[in-house]
Amino acid sequence: MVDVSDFHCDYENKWCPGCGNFPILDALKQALADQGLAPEDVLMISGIGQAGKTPHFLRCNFFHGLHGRALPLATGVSVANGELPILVSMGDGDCYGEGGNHFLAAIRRNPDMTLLIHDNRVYGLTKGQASPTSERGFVTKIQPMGVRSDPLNPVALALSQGAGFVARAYCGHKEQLAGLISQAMDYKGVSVIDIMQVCVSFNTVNTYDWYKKRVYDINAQGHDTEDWNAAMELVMAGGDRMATGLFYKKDRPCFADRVPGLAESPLAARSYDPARVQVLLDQA
Amino acid sequence: MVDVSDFHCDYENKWCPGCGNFPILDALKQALADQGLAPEDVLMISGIGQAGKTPHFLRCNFFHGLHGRALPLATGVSVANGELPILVSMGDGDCYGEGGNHFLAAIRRNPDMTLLIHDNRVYGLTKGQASPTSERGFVTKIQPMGVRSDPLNPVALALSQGAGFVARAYCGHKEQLAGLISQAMDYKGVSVIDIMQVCVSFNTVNTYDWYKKRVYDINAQGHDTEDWNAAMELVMAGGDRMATGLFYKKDRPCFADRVPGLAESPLAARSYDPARVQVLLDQA
Amino acid sequence: MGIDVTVKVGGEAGQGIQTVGDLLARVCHGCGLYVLAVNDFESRIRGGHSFLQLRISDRPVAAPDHRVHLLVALSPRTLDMHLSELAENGLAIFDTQEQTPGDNVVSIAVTEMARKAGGAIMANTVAAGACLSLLGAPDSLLENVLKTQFQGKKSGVLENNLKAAQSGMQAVTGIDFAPAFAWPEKKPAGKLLSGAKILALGALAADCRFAAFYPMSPATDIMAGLTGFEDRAPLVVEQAEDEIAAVNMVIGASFAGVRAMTATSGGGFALMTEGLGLAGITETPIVIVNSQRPGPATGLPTRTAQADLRFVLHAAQDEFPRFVLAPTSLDDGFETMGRAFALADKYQVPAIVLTDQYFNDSVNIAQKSLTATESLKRHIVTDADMDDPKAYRRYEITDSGISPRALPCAGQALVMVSGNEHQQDGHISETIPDRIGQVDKRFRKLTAMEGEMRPPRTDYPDSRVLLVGWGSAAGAIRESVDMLRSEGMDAGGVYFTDIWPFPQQAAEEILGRCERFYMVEQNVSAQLGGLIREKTGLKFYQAILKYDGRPFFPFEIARRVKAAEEAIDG
Amino acid sequence: MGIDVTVKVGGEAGQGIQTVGDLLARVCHGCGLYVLAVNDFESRIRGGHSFLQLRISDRPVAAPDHRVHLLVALSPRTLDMHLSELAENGLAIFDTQEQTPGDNVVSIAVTEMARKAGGAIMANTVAAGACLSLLGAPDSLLENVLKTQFQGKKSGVLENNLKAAQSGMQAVTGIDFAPAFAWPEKKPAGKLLSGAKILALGALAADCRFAAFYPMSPATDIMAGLTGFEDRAPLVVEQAEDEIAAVNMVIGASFAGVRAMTATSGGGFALMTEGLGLAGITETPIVIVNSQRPGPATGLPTRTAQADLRFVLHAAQDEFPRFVLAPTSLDDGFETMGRAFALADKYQVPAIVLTDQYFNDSVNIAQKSLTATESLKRHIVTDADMDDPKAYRRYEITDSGISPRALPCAGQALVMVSGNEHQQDGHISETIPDRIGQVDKRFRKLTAMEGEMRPPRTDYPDSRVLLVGWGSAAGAIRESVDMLRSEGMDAGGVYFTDIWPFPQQAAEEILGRCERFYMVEQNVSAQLGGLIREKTGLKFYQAILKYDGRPFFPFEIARRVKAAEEAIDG
Ligand SMILES: Cc1ncc(C[n+]2csc(CCOP(=O)(O)OP(=O)(O)O)c2C)c(N)n1
Ligand SMILES: Cc1ncc(C[n+]2csc(CCOP(=O)(O)OP(=O)(O)O)c2C)c(N)n1
Ligand code: SF4
Ligand code: SF4
Ligand SMILES: [Mg+2]
Ligand SMILES: [Mg+2]
Repeated sequence: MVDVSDFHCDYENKWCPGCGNFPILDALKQALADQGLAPEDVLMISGIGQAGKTPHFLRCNFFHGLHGRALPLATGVSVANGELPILVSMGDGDCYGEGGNHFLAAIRRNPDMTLLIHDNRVYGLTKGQASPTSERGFVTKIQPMGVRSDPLNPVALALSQGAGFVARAYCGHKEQLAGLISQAMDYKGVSVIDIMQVCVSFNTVNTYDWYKKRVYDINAQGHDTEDWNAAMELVMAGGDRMATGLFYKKDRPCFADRVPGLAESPLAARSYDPARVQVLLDQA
Repeated sequence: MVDVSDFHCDYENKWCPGCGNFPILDALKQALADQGLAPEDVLMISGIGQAGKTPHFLRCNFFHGLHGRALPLATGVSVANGELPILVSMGDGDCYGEGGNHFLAAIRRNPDMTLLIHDNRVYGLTKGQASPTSERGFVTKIQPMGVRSDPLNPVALALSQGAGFVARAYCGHKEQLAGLISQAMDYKGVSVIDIMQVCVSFNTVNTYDWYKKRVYDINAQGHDTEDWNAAMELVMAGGDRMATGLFYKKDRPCFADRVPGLAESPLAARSYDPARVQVLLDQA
Repeated sequence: MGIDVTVKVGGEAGQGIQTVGDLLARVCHGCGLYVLAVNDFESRIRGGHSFLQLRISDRPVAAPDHRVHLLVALSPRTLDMHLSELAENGLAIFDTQEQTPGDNVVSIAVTEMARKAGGAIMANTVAAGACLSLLGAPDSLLENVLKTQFQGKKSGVLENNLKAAQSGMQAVTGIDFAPAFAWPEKKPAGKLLSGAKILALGALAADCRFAAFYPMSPATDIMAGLTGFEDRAPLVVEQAEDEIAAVNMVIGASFAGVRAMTATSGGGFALMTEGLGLAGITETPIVIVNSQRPGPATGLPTRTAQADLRFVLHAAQDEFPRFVLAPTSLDDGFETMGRAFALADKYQVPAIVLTDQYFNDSVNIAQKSLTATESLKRHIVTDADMDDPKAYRRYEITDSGISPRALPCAGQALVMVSGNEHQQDGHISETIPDRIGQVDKRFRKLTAMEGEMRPPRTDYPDSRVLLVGWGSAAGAIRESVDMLRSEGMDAGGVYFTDIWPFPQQAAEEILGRCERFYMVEQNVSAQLGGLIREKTGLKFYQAILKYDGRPFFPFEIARRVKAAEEAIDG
Repeated sequence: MGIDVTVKVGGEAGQGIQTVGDLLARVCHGCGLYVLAVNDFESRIRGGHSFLQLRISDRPVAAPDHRVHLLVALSPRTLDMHLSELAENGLAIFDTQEQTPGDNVVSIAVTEMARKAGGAIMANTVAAGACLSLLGAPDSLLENVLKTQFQGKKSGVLENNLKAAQSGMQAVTGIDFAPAFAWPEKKPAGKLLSGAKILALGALAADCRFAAFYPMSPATDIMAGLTGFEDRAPLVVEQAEDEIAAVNMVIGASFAGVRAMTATSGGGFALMTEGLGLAGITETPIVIVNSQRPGPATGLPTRTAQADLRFVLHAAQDEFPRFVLAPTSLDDGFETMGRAFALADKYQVPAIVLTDQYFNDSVNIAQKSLTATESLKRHIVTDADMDDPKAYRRYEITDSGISPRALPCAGQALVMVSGNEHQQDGHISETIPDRIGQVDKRFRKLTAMEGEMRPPRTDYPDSRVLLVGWGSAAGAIRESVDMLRSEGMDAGGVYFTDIWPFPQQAAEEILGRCERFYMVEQNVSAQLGGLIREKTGLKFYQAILKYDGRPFFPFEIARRVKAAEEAIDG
């Protein structure tokens, strides 16, 4: 049996004490253990940022790529070997800022992977600039008069483009998060979990206290996850309450299902057949 | 008085005969004339593609930039001189493919400009590959087994992110389009018009006939443009009818309104004041 | 002198100029002749002015000729623009129902005849018929090609085309065309292919299993070439949302164990440079084809250039080993793709293949047979190769600089990869020893990589004067060397395919012997010339440069070298 | 010898090491001393190990010293890692409540004292007090600095800090610290500034009105420096969605008539290369600062390097004129920004300023006064300058290659700009004459641009042996030259700020005279060395290279040159 401790990694953790990434990491380990996966069977692809460092602190295979580019990197992996359980770990700047275009494309392409966005509404690793999800008016060292743009709404975005697994979680609620990650891994296609994460060093607005007062679990309240309109309504609702949980779930063919034959055997597993190639060359 | 013919340009047109871009160009000239603008007062920024060539066929100032990058280019112009009436002309690949990330950011930033997307659901200039709005299954030379991804829904995307002027038009209905462009130019902030455009050379599915059977004008039917939910419903509605017109309109502060002082006088118009700079240098 | 005739077909985009060229090329190829078809197209879909220039010879041809023997003008603009290019004994066919003045212009109502044969679309067949007849080809040749082409098509199509061909042929009967020649009856000399197609075949033969791309002329056709095999080989070709995605997908696929590539042109390559560096520091083998066109920025999107050499040599922040190869011919293109994949795998580095619009879009004859490699060396380790898979370190310091490459989730060994500088196990490191250790490890590969580099190909390398070039310009340079020699000049040619790591010793040896050398390049600053000086200290005497977006004609190279030489002698 | 003392303060990220350095630097600066504070930080926000090295002297200092006289260890790791760096007469202060063995270590309960003074956060003040007392500074100096700093802050803050300073001072009374010196009472020698800040000031003084950026170390602080002026100058600083957007915004703003810039590091620059080419072909003046850090890819995000030189010289497809300038000092940095904007405007080309983490993050003293230019030449035309505004052509062919630049919507003249190759009026052209005309026009600027290039700065240029470098390495090289000369070697230094267009003649003259020259660069392949050979044929004798992410110490350069020279002599 796999145990949470199997995912412990000796490499020194580099996050700030109290960072919301710690409970996310805990929940992640829990979900992996719940899935019965061994570390050597897990692959995490990540971008650059504090969130992007996650796989260094987890025993697993990983590719820690470029800022903003984890999704295409993971898509390439998935095309080559769709059987791997792929987790993608990104920051809000990573996924919705530098990587915004890939987020759109991933929803359209629907590769089978679990996308975890550590959404702390700030650029952590680069010391506290605004992120795409920072509220308008949020003050930072380089936005001393407050952020000018309106924030991106990632959940609404995912819903509007037909994503088949759309959730939002809060780092402080580990069990709910672990459950969502596990469900997401069971889902075939891209599953999006926007994780509201506290950054104790650079975001003094959206703190543990701030979230605690606001978050509630829609699934506990019996939200119908097949009801797109209800999901959209929950997301667009203003006010002081913030819905968390699985908003919407719907089966869609994942990328491998869209390519004849790919779902049967991974590209990486097929053997090289010179005779077959020769036939094609001869026909050219 | 300005006349449509004032916008005529001697430079040889390079579109295919019958291309849906011609009626778009007509409507554009009509809107500009209706706005009472002279060619020397109009500035068009465009990307690369058949749509991107538009300003070459219109008497006006223009900057024909890079594929996908017209929006940040136009944003820079707008910051420097927010008084210019800026039109942005892009293709669907341009705006929603290569430039997807800038589309998201433009909605958040809300610079004052009119964004016209010539959405022909195909890459015209590069000879007919799939575009982000091509339907799944759409067959092209390089997608012989049909497009695999699901199409992007640009109008839903714009709505989901709080865009303040969201419209869809059809190239075949010039008057409606001219009216929408004119309204968009009156709007302060980024106005998005997704123009369903026929490509006679590479899109044999979404033809004039195809559209003619489907399109209808929601504004003629009394759609309430302040009703976001109604707008979203119209956009998400499946079936064989395609809504056109102004879906949603709402006042939001445009970029210049978000920067103290910028709305009063354009950066480009202010004079250089060495004494004032010297004070700042001395304080450093 | 044997056969050497050039046919130029011009008209508006969308008129099917390429079809005429195709038909003629296939007829020639079918009876053992050599051809080279060069495309000159505008960046538009309909209208304007485009042309195709087909050179026909009984010997291999690798460059277009500047003299036109037969001009097929499907539009008045073509006649205006190109009539002056006619050789002395040349002839123009002009598609019109009226008479055109001038004894070297024949008016033929090509489109009208096509219409009568069943549709204006067959104007191409009419034109091909007229051309072949003028050139003295037996009627049966075109008929056979048409039969192969339209076999199995809707009934009537073949018949109409045969009719169209016939009317084309009849329209020129009685015209005495001096360049006509006796048609051989030999077997085809090789395969008739475009550069883009041969690159795709090369990738296929190298077991490329994933290709991601964002459309960009002139690279798209390489990807289109691969797409055709998607259902018959373990291969997925995916259109990415942008070039950044394309290169990152390719890195991901390679990391997961399949050979992967992308193809683009300069603007797309610019967007890929950050990813190139990621492949560099993570030591992930990838192949990028950069098919050059004139820039900067959008530049001349459908024309040719060789102006990205320095860019690809130094693209991406900081330094790391890479391969840069620029094939000089179709045969070289096929082989180069195989080498690019093999070298990338062996050294765990990115390999860049530099071609250009002229290379990709031209149709020529690949003479060497296309063979699939018997067995591929992937240089991948598994648990079975390790004493202790749990102790596996992806970036282990080794003498060769090459670390054992395992695949993720393939066993007990954890594969940990980071685009940050790292420890040997792949975790981020910021220490001085790890930094120096990994940089030195990566650069230690260079010695062996240099050993893989082939010297430039040469013609008459011991000549007093050498003409030096790279990539697709080789064909024109080689022919210009022949011209110069036939005029008595002691000239030779040097053509680089392998450019980086720069084959310094070979270059020094070859270029050190001559009295002076000329660079022949399609850019403004003689980029290879600069590199040669940087690496060998040898300075070219003069550079024959061309940057108008059109390929070199051998004649113009020879003329410019001759003028320079005469200036010395005189 | 005068004063030359180095204080190293190390601990965990978040412990406020930088504050200690700031306090010390301001005290020193305030009484006329020179300082250089160099940061060595990890890529994390809390924990780990970071340090700051402050060199104090009575003469200008432009490089860190390898000998540490006073080590302040706020964490055990600091003590472990750096104790061995202590000079013979050096001393370490270790923040602990226990006794530490070793006579060169003094245990002081820094944090505990701070707590007693009112809060652990004041550990920095305690440490600063102890340091200054050991160095023999009068108590009043720190008190004055604290007063300025905390004036107007919440009541108690100043008092507590004064108390903290006092306890730090008291804790070391009686300790005999040999490197202590007599403190001068002079006026400040100039302005105490970081490289990032001086670049921002340089931009401000050059009337930069728009800056777009995407956060990236070590460039962000340049933008942060500008942000501070947003409400006091006609200036907007905008955080873009990515680097591609940043550079395109900058191009747009410049097109619309304001001077505009962006700043990034290698990975961001990679993403900007396509935009760079757009500025090139559209002849839009822009300024890009690339602040280098070690790569490839994410590399060592918070360290220093000089490894992007070749990349920025050749970035973007095809070729076009550009400027590349690499300031060698703070004074040079201020001037260089001004020149970059002025040259970009004058020649309508992109100008790239190359700095690095060491340059940006180090705090040093700018000696020259910072003056705003009296009047700026924008090289912009209006209708009034034209005979016929309706006939205005943005890309008119001129002898100088510079075409009249008008602004859009500023009059009757239509401004038409295209990233495609174009006619003189700006409309797309694919013709040969337009292509050649525009390429030649753009490159005709080169002659005058070359004329703007300043020769490298030199020390003892007629020496037998020259040490050659560029950008931020100049300070260390200059000092190493002094060391070598003091040991009797006939050595001189050559420091390039202006790198492109390469000042070939000056380089040839200076380097051609010496017996041999050494390259001193922070990269693997001696990039400037390669460029020098390419452009002048002169080959460096050996290269002193460093690529571990840390700045050069003068001593190590001198040592390596000496070893090489001895190998020759011996
Ligand atoms: C191309 C590129 N641009 C910028 C950076 C610098 N950078 C590193 S992390 C980061 C943003 C971090 O914010 P986020 O993605 O929200 O992650 P967090 O640290 O908050 O978890 C940036 C801009 C980079 N590494 N690469
Ligand atoms: C960076 C870059 N990538 C690719 C291209 C090639 N390219 C030119 S136009 C185009 C797409 C055209 O499609 P769309 O934007 O839909 O415009 P349309 O021609 O259909 O109007 C592409 C991919 C380019 N010019 N630059
Ligand atoms: S900076 Fe913020 S997000 Fe980063 S580790 Fe610290 S608390 Fe966490
Ligand atoms: S290819 Fe399509 S979009 Fe382009 S000009 Fe022709 S019809 Fe119009
Ligand atoms: Mg974040
Ligand atoms: Mg399109």
